[in-house]
Amino acid sequence: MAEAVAARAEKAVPRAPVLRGRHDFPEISGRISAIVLQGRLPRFFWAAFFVCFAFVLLFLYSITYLISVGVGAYGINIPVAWGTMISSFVWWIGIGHAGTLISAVLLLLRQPWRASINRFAEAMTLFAVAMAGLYPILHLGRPWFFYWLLPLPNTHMHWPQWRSPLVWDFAAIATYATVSLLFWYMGLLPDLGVLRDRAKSRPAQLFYGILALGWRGSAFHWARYRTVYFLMAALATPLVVSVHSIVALDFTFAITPGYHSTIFPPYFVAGALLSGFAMVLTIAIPLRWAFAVEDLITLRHMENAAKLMIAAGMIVIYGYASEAFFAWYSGQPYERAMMAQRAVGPYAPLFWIMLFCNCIVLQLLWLRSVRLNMPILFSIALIINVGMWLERYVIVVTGPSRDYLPSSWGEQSLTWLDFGILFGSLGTFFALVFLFIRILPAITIFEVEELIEEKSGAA
Amino acid sequence: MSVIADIKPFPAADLAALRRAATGREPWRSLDELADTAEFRRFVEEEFPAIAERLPLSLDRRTLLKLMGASLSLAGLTACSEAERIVPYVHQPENVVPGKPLYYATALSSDGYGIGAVVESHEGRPTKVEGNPDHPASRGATDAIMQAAVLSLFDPERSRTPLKQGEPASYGDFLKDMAKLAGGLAASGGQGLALLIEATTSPTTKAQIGSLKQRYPRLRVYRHDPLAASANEQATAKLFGRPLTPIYHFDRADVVVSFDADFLGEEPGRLAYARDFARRRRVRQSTDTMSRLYVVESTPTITGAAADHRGAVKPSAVEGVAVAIKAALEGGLHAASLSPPSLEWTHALVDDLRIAGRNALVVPGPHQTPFVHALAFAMNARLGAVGNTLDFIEPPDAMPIDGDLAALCQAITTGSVDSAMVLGPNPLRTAPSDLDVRKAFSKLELLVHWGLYRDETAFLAQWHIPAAHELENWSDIRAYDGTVSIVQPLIQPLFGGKSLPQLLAVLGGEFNADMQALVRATWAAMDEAGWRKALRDGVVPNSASAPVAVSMPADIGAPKPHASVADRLEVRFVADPWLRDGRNANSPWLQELPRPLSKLVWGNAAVVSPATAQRLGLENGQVVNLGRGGKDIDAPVWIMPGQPDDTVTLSLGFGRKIGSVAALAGGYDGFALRTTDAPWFADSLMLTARDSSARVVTTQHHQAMEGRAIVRYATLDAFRQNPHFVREGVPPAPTESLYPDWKYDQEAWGMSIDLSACIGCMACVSACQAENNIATVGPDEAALGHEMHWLRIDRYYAGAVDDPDILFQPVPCMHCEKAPCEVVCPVNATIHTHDGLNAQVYNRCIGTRYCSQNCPYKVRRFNFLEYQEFDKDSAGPQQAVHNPDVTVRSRGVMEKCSYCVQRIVEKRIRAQIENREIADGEVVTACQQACPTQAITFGDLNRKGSGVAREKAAPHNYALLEELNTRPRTTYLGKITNPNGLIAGKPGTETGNG
Amino acid sequence: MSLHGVIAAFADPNALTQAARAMRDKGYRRMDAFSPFEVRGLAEILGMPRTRLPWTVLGGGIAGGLLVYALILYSVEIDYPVNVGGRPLHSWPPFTVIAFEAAILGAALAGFVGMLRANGLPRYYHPVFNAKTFTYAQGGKFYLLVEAADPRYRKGVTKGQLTRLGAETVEEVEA
Amino acid sequence: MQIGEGMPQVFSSNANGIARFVLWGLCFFAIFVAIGGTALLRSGFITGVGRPVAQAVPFSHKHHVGDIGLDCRYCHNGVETSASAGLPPTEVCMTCHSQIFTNADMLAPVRASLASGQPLQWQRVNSVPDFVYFNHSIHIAKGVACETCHGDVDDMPLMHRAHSLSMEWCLGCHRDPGPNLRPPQDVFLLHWKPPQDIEEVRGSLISILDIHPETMTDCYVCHR
Repeated sequence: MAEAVAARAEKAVPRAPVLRGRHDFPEISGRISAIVLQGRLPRFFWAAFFVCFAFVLLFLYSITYLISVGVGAYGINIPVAWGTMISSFVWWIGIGHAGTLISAVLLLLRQPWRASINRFAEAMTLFAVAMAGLYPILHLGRPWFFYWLLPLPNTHMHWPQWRSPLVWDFAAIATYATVSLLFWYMGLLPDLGVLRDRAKSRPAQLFYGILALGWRGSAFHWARYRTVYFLMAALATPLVVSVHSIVALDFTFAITPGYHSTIFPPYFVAGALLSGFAMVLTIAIPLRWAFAVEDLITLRHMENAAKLMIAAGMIVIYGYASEAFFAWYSGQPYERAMMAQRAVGPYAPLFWIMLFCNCIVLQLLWLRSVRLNMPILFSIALIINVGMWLERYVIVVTGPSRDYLPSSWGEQSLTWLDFGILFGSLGTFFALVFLFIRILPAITIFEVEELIEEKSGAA
Repeated sequence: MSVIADIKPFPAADLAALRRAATGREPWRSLDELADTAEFRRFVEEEFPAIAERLPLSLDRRTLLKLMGASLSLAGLTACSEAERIVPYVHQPENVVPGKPLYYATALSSDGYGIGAVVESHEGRPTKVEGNPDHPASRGATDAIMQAAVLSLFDPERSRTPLKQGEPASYGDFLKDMAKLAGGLAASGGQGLALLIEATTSPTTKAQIGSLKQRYPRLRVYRHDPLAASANEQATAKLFGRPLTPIYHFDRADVVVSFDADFLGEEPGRLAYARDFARRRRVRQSTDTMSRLYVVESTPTITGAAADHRGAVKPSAVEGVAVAIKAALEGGLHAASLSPPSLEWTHALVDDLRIAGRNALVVPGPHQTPFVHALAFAMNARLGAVGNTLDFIEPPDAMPIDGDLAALCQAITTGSVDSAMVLGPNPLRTAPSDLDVRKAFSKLELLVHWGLYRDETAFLAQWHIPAAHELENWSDIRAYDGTVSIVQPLIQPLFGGKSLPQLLAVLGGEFNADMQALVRATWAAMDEAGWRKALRDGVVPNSASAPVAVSMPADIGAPKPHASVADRLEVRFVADPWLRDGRNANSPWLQELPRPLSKLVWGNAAVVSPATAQRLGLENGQVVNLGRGGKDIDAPVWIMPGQPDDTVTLSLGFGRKIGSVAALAGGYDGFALRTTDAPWFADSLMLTARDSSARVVTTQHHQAMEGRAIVRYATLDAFRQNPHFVREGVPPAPTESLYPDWKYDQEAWGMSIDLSACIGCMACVSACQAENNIATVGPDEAALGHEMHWLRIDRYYAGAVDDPDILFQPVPCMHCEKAPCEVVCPVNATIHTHDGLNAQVYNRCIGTRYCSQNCPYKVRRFNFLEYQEFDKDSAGPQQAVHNPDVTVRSRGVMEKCSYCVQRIVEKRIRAQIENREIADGEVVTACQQACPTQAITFGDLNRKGSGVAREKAAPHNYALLEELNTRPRTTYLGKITNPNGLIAGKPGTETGNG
Repeated sequence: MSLHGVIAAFADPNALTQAARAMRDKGYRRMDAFSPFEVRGLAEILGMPRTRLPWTVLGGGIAGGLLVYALILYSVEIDYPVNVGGRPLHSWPPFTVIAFEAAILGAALAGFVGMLRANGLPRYYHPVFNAKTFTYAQGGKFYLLVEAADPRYRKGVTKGQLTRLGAETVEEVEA
Repeated sequence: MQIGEGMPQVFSSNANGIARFVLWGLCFFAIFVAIGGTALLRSGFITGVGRPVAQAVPFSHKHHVGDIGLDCRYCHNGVETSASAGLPPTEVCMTCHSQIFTNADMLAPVRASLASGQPLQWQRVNSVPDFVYFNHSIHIAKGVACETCHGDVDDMPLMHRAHSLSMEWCLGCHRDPGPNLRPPQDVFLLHWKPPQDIEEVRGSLISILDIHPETMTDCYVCHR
C-alpha cells in the first residue's frame, strides 16, 4: 500500500517530489535534531523572536488593562455587544484547524507528503487553540468567574445552562485542545527518544529523556503505537469538523439577522481550512528557507497546501453567495435590510475588502506558476489571513448593528485595546512557534525516515 | 478617590440590616411626629457622615461617576467577607420599624407652582418620589424632574455653609449683620433695600412680604424668573381689567386648538392636563369617541406630537394664523389667508370648532404675544367655552411686586437701591443679555444671596446663605388651580440650609424662627386636626381658587405691528425640558435623560428644519455661529423634522460650568442671545456656518421605521372600519411553537402600553431610573452607546419630513415567554420564574452579553465599566438615594427591566402573610405609577377582568415583532389618531404600519 | 552480574525481518526487535497477539458520552429544573452536542493511556540501553534482542545463529 | 560517529519506580484536591459556623434567653412585621440595666451610648451577601422557627452562626419546606418538641398556609 503511494509519488511528473535528493537515516535524524541540540540558530531567528516578545509584553499589558478597567475599554456597546474578542476567537480557532487536518486526515488518506510538515502544523494548531481559548475569557464582563461554565460541585447549587452554544463551545474547545495535545505528544514520542539519545549534555538528556518516557523503538511498541495513532487520527477528524461547526452555531443559534443562517457550519469549517492553510504557508515558507530544509519541505507541500486553499476558498465563496441569496430569497425584511446594510452601511468598506481578499486574490492560486512562486504565495497567504479575520468581524458586528428595531441601530468603534490584544496574541503565537522550533524537532524524524525507506524499498 | 477618601466609614444604622424589603404602604403621616426629634437628627448624622464633610468643587471624572451613582449595597464579595458592623438606634423613634419604608405627602415646586408628591423614606432617607393621587396637579403622576428631586437632595456640591465674602462664616454672624441692617431699616422704613424673588405661589411668602412691606414702607420687591411669561397677565389685565389665570378642562373639550401652547409639557398644570387629555382619547371599541387636537406651533413639542393636525409656522406667524382663524370663525375670512396652514385647513378647523361649540377649547401659548391670548380668549368666549372648558381664576402666583429685574437694575443705577437680597434666582446667569446685572449689582453696598448652590450670583454676594432643599423645607405652595399644599420636610436640612420664610423672618426681626412655626402661622386659622390632615393628605381642603366670571369686551385690540425681516432667520427660545433655566444642571439623572423629541443627552443644540439645513448646507453636529444684537454664540446644529423653516430653536439651561456634573455637559448658553424685548422669540438672527463640528450625544440614531410594523397606528375612522387594523398587512403571528407550552397556573404578570395615550414625556424613564438604582454613565460613555436606561422611549418619524407624524413607543423588557435571551445564557443567569417573569440574576451573570446579542428588542443594558461605587465607605453621599430593595449592579453584569420585581415581591409577601391573593392593581410598576396619562397597565393576566387582561382584550392589542414568536408579556395598543377627514394629505389618515 | 540477553544489529529492515523470522522458526519465543520506525509485520513475526486497544478506545468513548449525558439529564430533570426560555427540560439536541464532544475526549484519553499501559511505558531504565552497540537514535540500524530467559537460549549457540543470519554486531546485554 | 559511542542508558535502574510513584501520586493528589476543596467550601472555615464573634458588649443570649427567658421579640421586635428582625435600641437594654447591674463594667459601653447618643456597634453574626434579600416576617408567618436558622441561641454565651446560610442550605428548605415547618404560634419556642402527629400537621400546614414550594426556588425570591 504505502509503497504504491510512494511509487505514485515518483511517477507523478511534473509533480514536485515529496523529498528531493537521496537521504539516509543518520543524515536525516542528525540534521533535524541538530537544529534543536546544537541550537545553532541564525541571528535573525533571535531578532524575530525578540520582536515577537515585545508583542507578548503588549499582550500582557492589554490583558491587565482590560481586566482591571473592564470590557467597556474596548469597542463594544449596545446594540453591538460582541466585537473583536469574538471575531479573533473564531479566527484563531479556524487557524487551529489546518494542523489537525493535515496530520489526521492526510494520515488516514495515507498521504506521504504529510510527513515533513505535520509536526509544526500540529504545533501551530496547539498554539492557535491556546490563543483562541483566551479570547472567550477576555470577552467576559467578569472573567474571574469563567469557571462557572463548568459543572463544579458549588455551594450555590448551580449548573451550566447546557442549551447555550457557549457551553458547547467550552466543551468543544477543551476537548479539541486536549486531543490535539495528546495527538501531538504521541507523534513526538519516538523523536523525543532520538533527541534523548543524541543529546550530549546531561540536562538535555534528562529533559528529553523524561519526555520520551523511555521509548526504545521496540517492535511491539511500534505496532500498538501505530494502531492508537490511527484511531486518534480517526477521532480527530470528526472532532475538527464538530468544533468549528459548534463555533458557527454560536451565531446560527441566535435569531439576530445575519447570525441566523443554516449555511454557517459547513462554511465556517471551510473558512477554517482556508485560513488554517494560509497560516501553514505563512509559517512554512520562511521556515524551510531559513533552515535550508527545502529538500524536506518541498514545493510539493507548498503546492498541495495552495490547492487545498483554493478548494476551501471556493466553498467559502459559495457560502457568501448563498448567505446573500437566502437573505433575499427568504423575503424576510430584516435579513434583507441587514444584507443591504452590509454592502452599503457603515461597515461596507470592511465587507468589500474582505471580498477582495478572500474571493479575488484567492483566484490567483489557480495558476501553477503562482503556487510555485514562494514570495507571491507567501503574500497571498498573508492577504487571506487578513481577509478571513475581516470575514469574522463583519459577521459579528453587522447583524446586531442593524437588527430588528431601527431605534436601536448603532455601530461600535474600535479602540487601541482591540488591536493591542489582537496583535499581542499574534506576537505570542509566533513567539511560541519560535520556542517550539528551538526545543522540539519541527520535522517528524521517524516518518521522514519511513519515507526514505519506502522510497528505497520502491526503488 | 481622594475626594472620598477623607469621608468617615458608614457606621450607619446599619444599612445592611435596614436595607431589606419594605412591607407595604403606611398611611402617610406628618413628619413632625418624627422629624424634629434629636434622635432623628443624630440618626441622620450616623447614616450620612459623608454629608457633613465638605467636598471640593473639582472632581475628577471617575470620582464623579461614582458620586453620581454610588451605592448602598454591594452585589458581591460580602458573602465570604468577615462580619460587618451593625448599629441599632439609641432611642428608636416610634413608628419607625427598620426595614419598612414610610411615606410622606408633600409638594414639589415646578416654576413656582406646586405638584403634589408622596415621598418614600427608608429610615429617614428619602429615596423615591411618587405623585399624590389626592393632589389636583399630580393625580398620582409625576414628571421627570420631580423624580430627580431625591438626587439633588443628596448632591454633594450643594452649598454647605454660609459664606461671607466667599469665606465660610457662621449663620450667627449673618444674623448679627442682619440685625444691624434691620436696625437701619426700621429707621429708614426700608429705604434702599430690595428683595429679588423668583416666581412663587407660597401664601406664607406672600403674607411675609406683605407684613415686611407694612413694616418697611419703602422696601421694594422685585421678581425675576427667566421662565415666567407675562403675555397672559398683560392680555387678561387688558381684557378683564385685572390679571387672571386661565385653567383648562381638556376632559370636557371635543376640539382643542393650541396656538403654540405646549400644555402637555410646559404648563404648571401639565400632569392634570395630560390626564384629562388622554381620558378623551381612550379608544377600546368602535363606539368610543375621541377629542381632536389641532396644534399650530413654532417648534416641535410633545403636544405637537400628540396632535391630530399639526401646523409648524414661524413663531411670529402664529399670531397671523390666530387672526385668520378668528376671522374665519366670525365668518369674515378673506382671501388674505396664510399658508401654512392652508385655507382648507383653516376652514375645516373652524367647522370643527363651530360643531364643538362650548366643548371647543382654544389654548394660547404662554410664550406668544398678549394679542394671541386675547384672540384665543375671544374665540373661546364666542364659542361659549368660557366656564366650560376654560375657567379664569385669580393668579395663584400673584405677589406684591414692584417690578422685574430690569427695574431693579434701574433702581440700583439711580441709587434708590443700595442693598439687595436675592432669594432664589440667579440673575447673573439668567438675565437677558442686554441687561448688565453684574455691573449693576457690583454697585450694591450689600448683596445677600440665598440659594441651593454657590452660583454666579453667590460669588458676587457679600453673604451667601445655603437654602434648604424642598425635601428639607417647611413651606406651602399653590397648584396651577390654586390648591394649597403644605410642604413638609422628609429630612432635617443636611447642610444646615435655611428656608425662604426663615430668611424673610430674619428681615422682620425674628432671628431664630422655627421653619414649621412660620408656615403654621400662615394657617393659624386651621385647627390642629385640620393641620395634621392637611399634612397627611398633602392638600389643604377646598383651597382651590374659585373661577371668576369674566365678560369679554367686544374690542380686543389689534396686533402690535412688527416688521418681520423676511430673509432673516427667526429664533425661538425654549427652556430645556429637564434643566429648565439651568437650576437642574448638576443632576446627572436629568442630564442623561433623553430629550423627548431630539433624544439628546448631556448637551443642547440649535434646532433647524431639514429644508433650512439643506438650504444652508448644514448637517447634524456642525457648528454654527449665531448672532443677535451684538452678541453671538457657537452651537452645534440639530436637524429636526417638523421644525418650521427659517426658524432656529435655542434652549436655555445649558452651557453652565458651575457644578462638576454640569461641567461635564456640552452645549451652549441660550441666555446669551436673549433680550428683554424678545424673551421667547425674535427675528433677525444671523447664522454663519463654521467648518468645525461638535459632539452631540443622542441615544437614538435612526429615526424611521424602515417599513416595519413597529408602531402600528390608524385613524379613528380606520379603526371603526377595522378594529383589528394592527393585523393588517403584517405577517400573521405564529400560533404554535415547536416547544411545549409551560403552565403559569399562579399569577402571570403582563403589561399593556397604550400608544394612543403615550405623550413621550419621559416621566416613566426617570421613575424607572430612580426606582431601580440605574447608573448614569456620563457623556463620554453615553456617546459610545453605553447608557443604562432599562426603559427607553423610541421616537419615530413617519410621513413627510417637513410635517411628519411623530410616534412614541416606550420599550421595556418584553418578558417573552419564549425568551431568546435565556436559551443562550451559559450560566443560567437569566431564566423564567413560575409567574412568567424573565428574571435577571446579577450575581450569577458573568457578562457574555450573548443575551443582548440575541434580544430582538435590544432592551438589555450592560455595565461596561464600574459605573457605581460599592464600597459604602468610599461611595459618595448620593449613595443615600439608592433604593435598598434593589441590588446595585457591579461592573461586567447585564441588567434589564425586571417589571419592578422588588415591588411584586413586596406585595406578594404582604399578601402571603395575610394569606390572601394579590389584588388587581396592587402591584404598580414605577413607570406605570409615574405616567401622567395612565398609558401603562400592569397586572395578572390569569386574573379574570384584571385591568391588564381587559387592555389586552382590546382589538388593537399587538405584540412587538410578534412574528418572531417570542410570546412577549408586554404588548401594545395600536396608536389611534382622530384627524379631520376634510383635511387631505395628512399622513396617518390611512392605517399605517410604519 | 546477570545477563539480559544478546542483541544483534542488522543493516536494514529486511535483514532484521528475515533474522527475526529465522530465529522464531528456531523456536525462540522471548525476543524483541528495535527500529527507528515501524517495520511492518515484525511484531506479528515476533508473536505479538492481536491488540485489544481499539476496544479500549471504543469503551472510553461510550463511557465519556454516557457519563456526561447522564450528568446533564440529572442536572436539568432532577437537581434544579428551571424554565429556560420556555424550552423543555430535556432538550436533547443541545445535550447530544456536548455528549459527543465528551465521547471524543473519553476515547482519546482511553487510547493514549491504554497505549502507554500496554507498552509498559513510562519505562526509563531498560537493560537494552546497556548494550554498547545499541542506539535507537542513530537510525539506520535494526536490532534483534534474544532474552537470556528464553528456554532455547544458549550462550554461544544463539550468538552464532545471529551472526550467521547476517548481524553486523552481536553483543551481550547485561540486565 | 560510530555506533556504540553513545551511552544510551540515561536513567538509573530505580527511575522506573520513581516514575510510577510520581504518576500515581499525581492521580491521588488530584482526587484529594477535588474532594478536599468540595468539603472545605462547606466547612466552618469558610462559612464561620460555630465561630463565636467578639462583641464590644459581651452580650450573652445564653443568659438572657436561656436563664432569664426573654422572648426573642422583646429585643428583635421587627421580626413579625418587617424584613429585618431589628436590633434593640440602647434604651431597651437600659429598661432593665438602669435597675440591675447598673454599674457593671461590661455594661459601660451601653451606658455611654445612652449618655452620648452614639449607637452601640455590634458585629453582624448571621449575615447574607448584600445581593440576597431575606425577609424575616414571611418566614415567621409561614411557621419557620427562629431556631431553625439561628440554632439554640440559649446555648450561646456569645452569638455564633448555627448554619452556613449558603445558597445550598437555603435551597434545602425552599425545595422541601415541610420538615422545617411548625405551627406558627410555636415559632418562637426553643427546643420545640414536635407532637406525635407532626407529619400530618406539616402536611396540613403546607395547604393551610398556602405554601408553594415549586415557586420558592425562583431567583427573585432572594435576588432582586
